[in-house]
Parts: sequence; C-alpha cells; structure tokens
Amino acid sequence: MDILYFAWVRERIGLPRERVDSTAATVAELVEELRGREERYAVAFSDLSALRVAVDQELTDFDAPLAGAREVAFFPPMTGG
Amino acid sequence: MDILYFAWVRERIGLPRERVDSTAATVAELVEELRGREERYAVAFSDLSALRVAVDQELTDFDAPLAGAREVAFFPPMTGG
Amino acid sequence: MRVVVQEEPFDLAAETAAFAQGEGSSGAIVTFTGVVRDLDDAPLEAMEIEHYPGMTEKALHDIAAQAVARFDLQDVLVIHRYGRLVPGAQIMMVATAARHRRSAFDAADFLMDYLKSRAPFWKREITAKGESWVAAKDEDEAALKRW
Amino acid sequence: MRVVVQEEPFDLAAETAAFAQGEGSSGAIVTFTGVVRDLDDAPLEAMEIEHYPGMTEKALHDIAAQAVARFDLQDVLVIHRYGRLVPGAQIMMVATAARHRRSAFDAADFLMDYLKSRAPFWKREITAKGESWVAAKDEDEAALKRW
Repeated sequence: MDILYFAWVRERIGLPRERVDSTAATVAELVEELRGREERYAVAFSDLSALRVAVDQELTDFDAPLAGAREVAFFPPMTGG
Repeated sequence: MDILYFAWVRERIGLPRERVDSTAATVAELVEELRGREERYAVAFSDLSALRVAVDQELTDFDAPLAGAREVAFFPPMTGG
Repeated sequence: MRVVVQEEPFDLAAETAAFAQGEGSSGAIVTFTGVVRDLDDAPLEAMEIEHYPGMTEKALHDIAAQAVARFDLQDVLVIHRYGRLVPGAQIMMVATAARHRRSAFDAADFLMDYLKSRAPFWKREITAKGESWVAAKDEDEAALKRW
Repeated sequence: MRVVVQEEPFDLAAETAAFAQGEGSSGAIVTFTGVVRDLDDAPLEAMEIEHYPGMTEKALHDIAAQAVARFDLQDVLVIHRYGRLVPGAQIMMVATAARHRRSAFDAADFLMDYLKSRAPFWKREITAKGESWVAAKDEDEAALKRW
C-alpha cells in the first residue's frame, strides 16, 4: 500500500510517499505501526487531533478499515480557498 | 414645485411630470390637493400604502414637510437589481 | 468607488478585470451579475426598466458608500442599466473587494438587497400575453431588516 | 460544471465572461475570487500551495456537484491554483449561476466553506522572517455546520 504525506507531515517524516507492507486492519493500527518505526514517525503522529487522513483519496476517520486500500494519505487540516 | 410620476403612477395620471403651485405643508397635504383635482389623480392616489415618495430625490414619508422643496416624486415600490 | 447608470450594455469581462486589477491588496473579490431571464410561466419578450434620472445616481452612490463603511471594503463597483432589455441581457452588476471573504460576500448581498428596494428602478415585463409592472415582494422589503 | 486545478494563472475576465455567456437562462451569477494579500503584520514574499494530485480534482468535483444539487444551480465553475504565488496573484475562483439570487450567493458561500476545509490544499507563507504553514482555523471547520 502507498502512504502519502503532505505539508508539515511530509516535512517531519522527510518524504512525500513510501510503499509499506502492512497487515493493519484500520488506519489507527497503521498509525501504531508507523509510530513504532522511528522517532520522526512518532513525532509526526504524536497528536492525531492535528491530523487528517484519506483512504483511496476519500477523507475518512482513523478507525476506517484498510481492507483493499491502495493509498493512505496523512496531512494536517486543509487550508484551501 | 415639480411633481414627477413614475411607472404605473405615471401611466394612471397620464404624464411624467408637471409643475404645481401648492401651499401644502406636507406631502400628505399635497396628495389631498392632487386627489381633489380629477378622477385619474384620485385613482392613482387611492392607496398610499402602494406608493412611495421622494422629496428632492430623497426617499421620505407622506408626513414629510414640503417647505423649500423643489421636486416631489411619486412612484410604486422600487424593483431594481 | 464607481457607480454607473447607463442604457448601453456593459462589458462584464472588462469591468471584472479592471476591478480586480485595482485590488491587489484585497484578499477577496465578489461579483454579482443580474441577467434577464424567462418567466416561470411564459416566455419573456423584453424587460423595460424605467428609472429616476438624478435620484438614481444619488441613491446608488449612497448605497455604495454605506456598503464601504459598513463592511470595510477596499473598493466597490455598481453598474445598473435601464431601458429595454431582452432575455439573456445583463441588467446590472456589483463588485466588492475586501480583505476578508465574509465582508466581500456580505457587502455584495447588502448591495443587492438595497438596490432591489431602495434604488429608483421599476421593471416592466413584456410577454405575448401583455405587459405588466413587476410588483415588489414583501420579502424584498423584509430582507432589508437583516442589515 | 467545470473544475480546473492548475499551476498557471487563470484569466478571471475571460472565465467570468465565458461562464456568463453560457448562462443566459439564469437570473443570477455570483463569482468569488481569492487573491494573495499581505499579512496583517508583515509583508509576504510568496504563498506556496501544496495539493494532493488526484484527490484534489475528485474533492472539487464532489463539492461542486453537491452545490449544484443543493442549490439547484444551472452551472458552476471552480478553478484553484497550486504552486508559488506572489501577493496580488489570484489563487482561485468559483462562479455559480442560478435562477434566483439567494441560491447563487449561498452556493458560492457554500463552495468557499467547503474548499477551505475539505479540498486537499495546504498553504505556506514565506516572509523575510521565515516560512510557516497556515494553520486551519476552528471557525473554518465551524462554518461547515451552517450547511
């Protein structure tokens, strides 16, 4: 599955996207796996209330299931317009 | 003083403007004078709630004073925009 | 601030470009354009707009100045036509520029409410069945109470 | 319905004219244009807008379609830029066409609220003092509850 990072999440993790093999059943489980990897992930994911997530380019919640998902993106609240 | 009529008030009275010598102290008194002239005036001014008035090009009320007024206009509620 | 009352068509593109051009320091620009459209129940041949020369210009200036003061606008444009207009023709436009989005939107909305009930224009609709003056709606008068 | 996501500037005048041209049957056309402006406390050198290619287009289409259905629009246009923009540059525009004024205004307002918090764009402000990501405001999220 592809994991994408945008804005300051991208900057803290240090890359815009990466390929991850994961058996996480939900976004929250995936976040737990990522947090356990390295300090920069733990920092980026330290406060989930400051983050938003999209699964296959649809905004969703951290308890969303990942079955069949091809692309998960993490980013701060959007500031368009 | 010049009296101007617009929209259906103009049509009912049959002219767009006329010069009137009047000693009316208020718009309401002027309306009474005009009503007394001819049937077409009585018809045009039969329902004041359907009319608006401007004195010297400022919207005002029927009890507005006419001292010094040069131009009084009667018309239906406006439909701009 | 610019207020125009004219019989001729106006150039929406050129007016919009010129307005936006002068407003580099604003964050938000809103335009509203009114277009003559067919009636709900019958095709319209034309709309004729009568106005009160002299008072119209004063009323529009006054309404525009109120909008600038009330919504802290950086600029405002009001164009309103009179005379005979056919369906599809542009009747009028307003443009507002402000630092913040809410001000620009509210000011345009305010201008439209006031133009509708406080500027001396009267619309007459001409259809195959006849002609009639457009009646003011109670809701238009009520809309002014929002401000 | 037209949705455009691009790095290049757009031509506000031409877009507005083309949109209005296609909308002879609408009574009301509203446009909103967002312009990069200086900050309240410091001159801005540039604003950089990052986005999520693929999701951005889908989100904008979805928001535009919601606006059409909800406000009975006859047409809608959304243009949003990304990349590096300098003060005075136009960031985005929306245009709405409806038979009635209220629908056109409300739809433009709705689109802006949703673009602000639901389209995947992130703004970064660059000043002489440094760079920082623009933080989302609680009021922007709260604004969605109006609809």
